[in-house]
Amino acid sequence: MHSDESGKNSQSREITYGQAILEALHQTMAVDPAVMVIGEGVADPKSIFKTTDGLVEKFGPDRVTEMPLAENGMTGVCIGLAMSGFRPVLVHQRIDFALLSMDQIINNAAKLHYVFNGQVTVPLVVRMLVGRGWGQGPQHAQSLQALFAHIPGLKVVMPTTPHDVKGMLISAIEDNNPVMFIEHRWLYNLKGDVPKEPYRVPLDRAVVAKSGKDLTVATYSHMTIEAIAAARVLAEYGVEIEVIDMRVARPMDMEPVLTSVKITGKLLVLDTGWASCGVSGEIVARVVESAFKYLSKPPLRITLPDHPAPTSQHLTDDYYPDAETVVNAVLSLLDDGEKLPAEEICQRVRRTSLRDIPNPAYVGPF
Amino acid sequence: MHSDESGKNSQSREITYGQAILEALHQTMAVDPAVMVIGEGVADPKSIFKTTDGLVEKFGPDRVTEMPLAENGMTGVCIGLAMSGFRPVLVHQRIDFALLSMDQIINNAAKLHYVFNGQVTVPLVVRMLVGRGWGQGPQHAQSLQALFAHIPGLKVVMPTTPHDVKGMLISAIEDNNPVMFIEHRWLYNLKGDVPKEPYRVPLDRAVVAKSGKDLTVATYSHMTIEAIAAARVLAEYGVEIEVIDMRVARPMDMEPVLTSVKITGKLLVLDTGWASCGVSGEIVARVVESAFKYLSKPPLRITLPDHPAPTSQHLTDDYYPDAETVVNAVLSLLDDGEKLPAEEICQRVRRTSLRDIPNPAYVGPF
Amino acid sequence: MNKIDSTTDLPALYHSMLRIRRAEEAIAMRYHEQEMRCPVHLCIGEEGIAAGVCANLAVEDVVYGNHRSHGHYLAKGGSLNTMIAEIYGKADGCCGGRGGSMHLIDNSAGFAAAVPIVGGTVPLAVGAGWAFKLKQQKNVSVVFFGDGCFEEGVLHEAMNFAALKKIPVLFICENNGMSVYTSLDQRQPGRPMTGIAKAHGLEVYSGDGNDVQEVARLTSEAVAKSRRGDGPQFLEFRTYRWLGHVGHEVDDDLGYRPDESVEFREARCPLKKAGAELIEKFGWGDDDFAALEKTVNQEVKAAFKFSSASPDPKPESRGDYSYA
Amino acid sequence: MNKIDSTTDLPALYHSMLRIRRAEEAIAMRYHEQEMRCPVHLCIGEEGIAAGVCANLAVEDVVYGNHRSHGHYLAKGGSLNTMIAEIYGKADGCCGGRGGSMHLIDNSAGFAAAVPIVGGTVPLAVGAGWAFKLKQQKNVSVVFFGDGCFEEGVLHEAMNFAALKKIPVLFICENNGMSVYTSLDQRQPGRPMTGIAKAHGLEVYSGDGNDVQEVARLTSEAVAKSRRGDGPQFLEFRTYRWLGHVGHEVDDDLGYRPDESVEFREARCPLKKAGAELIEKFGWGDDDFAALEKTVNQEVKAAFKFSSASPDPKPESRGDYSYA
Ligand SMILES: Cc1ncc(C[n+]2csc(CCOP(=O)(O)OP(=O)(O)O)c2C)c(N)n1
Ligand SMILES: Cc1ncc(C[n+]2csc(CCOP(=O)(O)OP(=O)(O)O)c2C)c(N)n1
Ligand SMILES: [Mg+2]
Ligand SMILES: [Mg+2]
Repeated sequence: MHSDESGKNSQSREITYGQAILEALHQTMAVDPAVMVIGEGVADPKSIFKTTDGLVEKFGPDRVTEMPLAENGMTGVCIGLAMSGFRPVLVHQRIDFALLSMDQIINNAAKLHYVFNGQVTVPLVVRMLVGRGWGQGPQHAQSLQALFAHIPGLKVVMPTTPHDVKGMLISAIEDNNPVMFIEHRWLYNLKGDVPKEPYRVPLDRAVVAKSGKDLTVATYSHMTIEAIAAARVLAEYGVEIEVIDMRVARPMDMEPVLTSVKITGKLLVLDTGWASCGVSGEIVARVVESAFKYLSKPPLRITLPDHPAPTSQHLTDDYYPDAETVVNAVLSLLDDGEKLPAEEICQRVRRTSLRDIPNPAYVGPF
Repeated sequence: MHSDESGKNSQSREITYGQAILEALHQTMAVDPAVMVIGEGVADPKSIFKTTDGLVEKFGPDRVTEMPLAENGMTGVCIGLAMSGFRPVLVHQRIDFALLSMDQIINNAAKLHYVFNGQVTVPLVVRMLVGRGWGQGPQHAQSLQALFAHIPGLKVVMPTTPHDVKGMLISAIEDNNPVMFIEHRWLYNLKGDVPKEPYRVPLDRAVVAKSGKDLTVATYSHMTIEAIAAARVLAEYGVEIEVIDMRVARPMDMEPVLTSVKITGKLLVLDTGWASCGVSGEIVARVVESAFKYLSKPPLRITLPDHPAPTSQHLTDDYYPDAETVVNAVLSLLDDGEKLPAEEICQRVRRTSLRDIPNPAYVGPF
Repeated sequence: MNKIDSTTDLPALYHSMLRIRRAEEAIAMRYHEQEMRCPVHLCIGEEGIAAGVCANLAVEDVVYGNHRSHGHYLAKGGSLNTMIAEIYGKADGCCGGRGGSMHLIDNSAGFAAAVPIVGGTVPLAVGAGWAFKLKQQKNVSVVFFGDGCFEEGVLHEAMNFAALKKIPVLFICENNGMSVYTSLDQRQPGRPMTGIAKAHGLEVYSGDGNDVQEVARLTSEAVAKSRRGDGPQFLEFRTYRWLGHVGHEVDDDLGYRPDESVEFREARCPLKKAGAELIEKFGWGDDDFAALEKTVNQEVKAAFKFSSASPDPKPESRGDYSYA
Repeated sequence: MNKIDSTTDLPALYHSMLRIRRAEEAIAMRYHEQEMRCPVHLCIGEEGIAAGVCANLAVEDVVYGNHRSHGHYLAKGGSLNTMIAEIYGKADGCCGGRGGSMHLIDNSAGFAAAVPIVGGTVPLAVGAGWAFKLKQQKNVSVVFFGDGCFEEGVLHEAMNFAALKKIPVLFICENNGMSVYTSLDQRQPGRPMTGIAKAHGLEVYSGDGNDVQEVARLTSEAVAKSRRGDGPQFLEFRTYRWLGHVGHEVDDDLGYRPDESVEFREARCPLKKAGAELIEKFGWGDDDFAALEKTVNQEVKAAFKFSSASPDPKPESRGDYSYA
């Protein structure tokens, strides 16, 4: 349906991450009548933070469907639809709710194509939002990509930019596999250039978000934003870090990371989730397996601390890593990092607004 | 209730892994009336491969309870019991079934003590069996420890020996946290010395199963058996590998591994599960973070191939790694490994019985 | 054990409702300050259910809640001070700031747990009720949940098990016809939820949740049955949520439900209805209402004071209680 | 679309049952050889349900099964050759050897999927039925499951959604009173499952699963209603599993259920019952039975031959189809 190119020749303009999601859904649904959107709130006035806005008016309630609170059952229903020629997009306002549907996702969606020897496909997209800050607390602020990235048969994508989220959502919907599409809530208001026309971004490619020769940062989703903020300021102090936006947690594209590490010899991995058996450890392990001799220092991981997310802003204050955490980690890895004015650099990347919101415009509840 | 020591002074005799589980349950239930056993089949004539044999006759159906097929709800019921002074042991004949209860395990069991600021405890044990071979197939042969080991608030143990499974099950039942107790089906008939009296094995300690100076193998559960088989034969060729039985996937005890790697400089990690975001990558990452400069070679992981488990014995033949896989990996890591007679050594560890069963006595269905 | 007479104890029921109403109004009034930095799901308009149910419970009976549990917590006797402090994320909050509005606990009052995953506490309550039965305690366990929660499979599993083991548990369905902004008819076919509970073998009751006396009366019957060993009871109460799903504002402007006029609400106000009855049957006058308002307002004021006097939890303590 | 007359089409129903019986007997006979290296859950004694239900379905109607699905698969017209080859783990198996007995598919016959997680296919069938409705196809989707499966929450979720959207789906509950070795009364309170389905808004039927004509008649009615837009139908059929839960042996020795005498079984044998009717009403004689036996036995024999002629799947192909 869409041209294969990445939309380069199409006119583009600045829109937000959330608007880019909406545009991908509108355009995909307009072209392919098999595409459906199903979820709690997809047709309500808040329309999943406006990412499904106007869909029900345009495509009708058969294709844009509110659902009962029944995450496992409705995931199964969507798998049944997908086996019957539809391309459902199931939406969970928080990824935490998807824990109710692990059986259908892991036992069925991930395995049916395989076990039935290719005679069945499950073209299902599950959009899941990661919450953070402003009192989300332990059951509404998990970043559970690792659980899905462990499972063969699934694809797990976590786009960072408005450009990528549109292109990758279109790719995900067109993909014949179950795609876990993980959106970080703090990215929703992020603006960026997005081509008007439909286009695809591949689901198996990492990308260099900022190049540099001193240190390699492998990251994705919201942590890419923090990394870039750190990189900008560090550059003014002569430190050029290469920020690689992994974009996909399964299948993972290690090529740009390995290429970069071979030059920099230093690796820092940033994650939005926990460390233990997480995506960050997987990246470290793969780099070590393939580029061991190029590493001049042990790689470092920045992840959530190893406990549930507290609710109070006073307790979350340093629960979530940010640009400042990144700066400190980078300095600790550099050969002469201690010579740089750490506090001065941190000062410059430090958020002046409260740390439990991405920016002052962001007010609760949500 | 039990003496703290590891049962050293108690008379011991050879029993199987399965019998050791049964003994732990009998002894714990006899001492503490708060202990209950709940699950599909715990009171039936097959009694979870005889690991709950005689319990219902001795302790009655209130404490040894068959349950409806309702994994999520019954996990919640057990959490409610645990919050009310009981110590339930919930049993799933296959760990795959626990995917239905991820919500209760991850959103509730793992978090209630934390979020309620210590005012509540959830002393729950979930016994889960890992199937392998003999046609178990994709929905009955997963080894999903990584999903649980990712989650703070849970403990995840995977004992290898009859001795450890008894001591760790007693510790798990006495522990005030939710403990995911993962038993590999191929260990059930394994025999070993087990003290008659109750004793505890700590839930946070790895152990050196076989010492050696040439290479470090970090492993657990059934793969420890394969590693030891390989180690025995390798020793005859002058290769001394140190086999460390991790025993616990959360919290992970890295100390013995780091100590060993500092001597051997070489690390091989064996897993019963998949690689991506798994336990093996976590071990590699931690070793690299803490003992980078001691490593003379990139660490290696041996895991399941990255696809679901097929059913046919012809397809599983090399799906599951075994002692032969270990030998080959060890030889590839040794500095002069190519000088050793690989095929001859492999021949000696190669199983003569069919590879989809642990030993010829093991006949399906199960 | 407590046994309320819904006819004679109306003043106590009214007090319980008023306490919830004024506390939540105070929250709503200050919420825009963005200092209560967590989602709040207010139950203004729905107080009759919490008050009427909990009036029948002893301290030793346990209550489990959900995301919208200020009312359940307060009606069960939970400390207002520690609830407000919790919403402000303070060290003296009932969860030490770890939980916020959506996670509440007061063990001393028998309020066992509220958590926001829909359906999350339902089987916990069944487990707690089973514990009572196994220990041969004559207590009951109670769980509050919404019409949306009824759709979750775990409810079916919980009802089946409770009926199988004749567990003393009360399932209280607060049917406000809404799950967030999605109306009941978009989520369930036109048949009564009580029919399903009854088919599971539960005793069922259906009542006007805005009539606190009716709630108290039906619950009294159900509690008595459950205590004497008749097993699980299912009570559905129809009610109406005045404010938006989350937050402090009326959200009529979104246009997701038909009639949100002030009159429509007032006609369903559980306090108004009970107040009229107090005037008529109990001879209450302005003075009586004013005196109660004063008591309640003082408690509410004191709670906000308690909260602002409470220290912030120490950031370095955030890892405590990861494990027991 | 198919529409069977259970009175006149008894020979076809009998043939369908006999095919299942003889195929499973052949499996049972050779299972001890340990060459079918996967668990098999045989449905001997329960053939009436699969045969009676599927006789009412067109190829385009889809059937979903569970762990015990040889009968469902065969009755829907699934290839016996590829099923036997699958159980032997051969390349020509219906899953190329990836699935074994617990995973079956034959798209050409409209047998959509059997998988062994209890409840796993129930919502899939609802999704498939919804797809028919959305595409305005007049087909139905059918899912077979056991009494144990009824306890899973997903069933409740699936029934609610099917009733809400009036989805053309048949829920077929094969009630053999057992989940593995655990009897119904240890898992469910004493109330009919159909009561719950009915309370959900489904049309319900209950019948003797060992009477293939009754099964066919009730299903015919249900299919007709579902096809014409009346929505989901729930059919419970009582039946009896002759062999152990898994494997090829009678397991009377375990003593987990009361009467397993040969007479007890024979009295419930769906083939015996239908056979008597064939003699009485259709005038069948020994020759007719013998002729049918011959046809069926030839097919069964051929299937085992097909299987043993089929190559083993190539080990190096085991990673294929990880992704589409
Ligand atoms: C499992 C799960 N799914 C979705 C949500 C998001 N959510 C929070 S409250 C709510 C509405 C619940 O409706 P109901 O149970 O009727 O309670 P009410 O808000 O009306 O009191 C939803 C969908 C959630 N918290 N948990
Ligand atoms: C979710 C899940 N839990 C448990 C099992 C183990 N198991 C396999 S078949 C079965 C019994 C199912 O009973 P029922 O649904 O009545 O079917 P029947 O075997 O009687 O035909 C059980 C418990 C499973 N496969 N899946
Ligand atoms: Mg509601
Ligand atoms: Mg059964």
